[in-house]
Amino acid sequence: MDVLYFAWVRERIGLPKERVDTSAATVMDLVRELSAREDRYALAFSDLSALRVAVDQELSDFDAPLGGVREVAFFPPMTGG
Amino acid sequence: MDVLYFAWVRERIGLPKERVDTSAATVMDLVRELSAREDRYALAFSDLSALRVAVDQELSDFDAPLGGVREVAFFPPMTGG
Amino acid sequence: MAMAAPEIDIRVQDAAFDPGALLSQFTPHAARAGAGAVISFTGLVRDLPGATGGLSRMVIEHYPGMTEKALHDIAQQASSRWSLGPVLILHRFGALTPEQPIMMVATASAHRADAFLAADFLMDYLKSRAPFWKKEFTADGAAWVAAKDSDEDALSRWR
Amino acid sequence: MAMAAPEIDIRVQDAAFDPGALLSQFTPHAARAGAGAVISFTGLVRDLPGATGGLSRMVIEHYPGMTEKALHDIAQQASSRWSLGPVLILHRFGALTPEQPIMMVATASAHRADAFLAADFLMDYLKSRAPFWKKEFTADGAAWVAAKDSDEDALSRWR
Repeated sequence: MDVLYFAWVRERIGLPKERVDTSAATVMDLVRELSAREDRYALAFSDLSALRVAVDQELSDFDAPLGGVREVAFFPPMTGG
Repeated sequence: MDVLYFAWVRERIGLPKERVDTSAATVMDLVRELSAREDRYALAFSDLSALRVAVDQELSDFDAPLGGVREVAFFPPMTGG
Repeated sequence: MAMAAPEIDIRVQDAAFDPGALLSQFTPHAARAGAGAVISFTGLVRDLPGATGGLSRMVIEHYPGMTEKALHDIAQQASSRWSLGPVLILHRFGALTPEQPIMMVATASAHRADAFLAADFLMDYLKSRAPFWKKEFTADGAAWVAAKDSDEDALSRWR
Repeated sequence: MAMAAPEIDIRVQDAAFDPGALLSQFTPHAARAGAGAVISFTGLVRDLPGATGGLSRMVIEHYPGMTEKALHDIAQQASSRWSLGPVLILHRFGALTPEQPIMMVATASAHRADAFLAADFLMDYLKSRAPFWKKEFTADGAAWVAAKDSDEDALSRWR
């Protein structure tokens, strides 16, 4: 699946988008898998209360299932308007 | 003093403005004086709850004093906006 | 934030106007005063689908002299209640046709709540406190628009 | 009144825009749909007087694809809650300078309350539900604008 990062999450992880082959069942499982990879991921995901997640371009939750999902995005709370 | 009429008050009385020489002490006294003149005045002033009054171009009340006043206007509730 | 002293622009005119053209002038002006939010409200003449042939025209009468003072006073009240940038009120008089703009208010503030509340306040006061009267003309005849009790009641929100 | 089916116009662009030019297009369109009231809200980039040399620029990042869907969804929600004519939402991304317009919403309705409430609702939802992130650049450095708890709290007004 495609994993996207925006704003300071993108800056901390150091890339806007990557292809991830995963069997993670939920967003939370994916977060644990990515955090285990490298410090920059662990740092970006260290405080989940400061993060939001979108699953297939819909705002979602960290316990959302990932079956059939093509795109997951992580970002801070939005500041448009 | 100048007495002005607007909207249907103007139409009922049949003129937009007239000069009135009066010793009326209050707006209410002026209304009684005008109503005694002719039916068209009596008709226009028959229901004071449907009228508003401005004294020297400020919204006012029927018991307002007229000493030193130059201009009194009678009209229905406003419908701008 | 400290906004520049509010500048009040009152226009009472019989000429038609384009609300967009006014907003194009107002917005940079508000921006220079430090505004982060600009609200415009435009009132339009609505047709009367119930009347034979619809509304042919609306004629707005006003009280020259008092009108400008009343609008200025309403704008001043808004500026003293909220932290505002410039304030614009334009109201037409004379003959209008359906779909034409009747009036417009524009407000600006650092944060959106002030400009929203001020625009709402200006509209409520303008409806019941500015000396305008609307008359509607249809094939069936002409009639003065009646004030609504709800217009007067709306003012109690602001006391 | 029966307003025409609402037409939703969503624009996400890096180009600068003139809110007045959009209002000039929107207003006759709203009038033809039977609207008596048109509201526009414009958000402007405010300077940062506390920062050395002020704000040099703001950069807005967004999530292409999701942004358009989120804005469309917010506009649909407004149209289903209130009796609206056309709805416009425009939001810029990319680099902006102080005093430039960031975004605009325009709403229209037969009577003013619906358009006012809908514009306020659109702004509240847009702030917390549309994927935009602002970064401010000054001589002291760059910083992502932090979301306010009050932005999230504002949504509870509409539940």
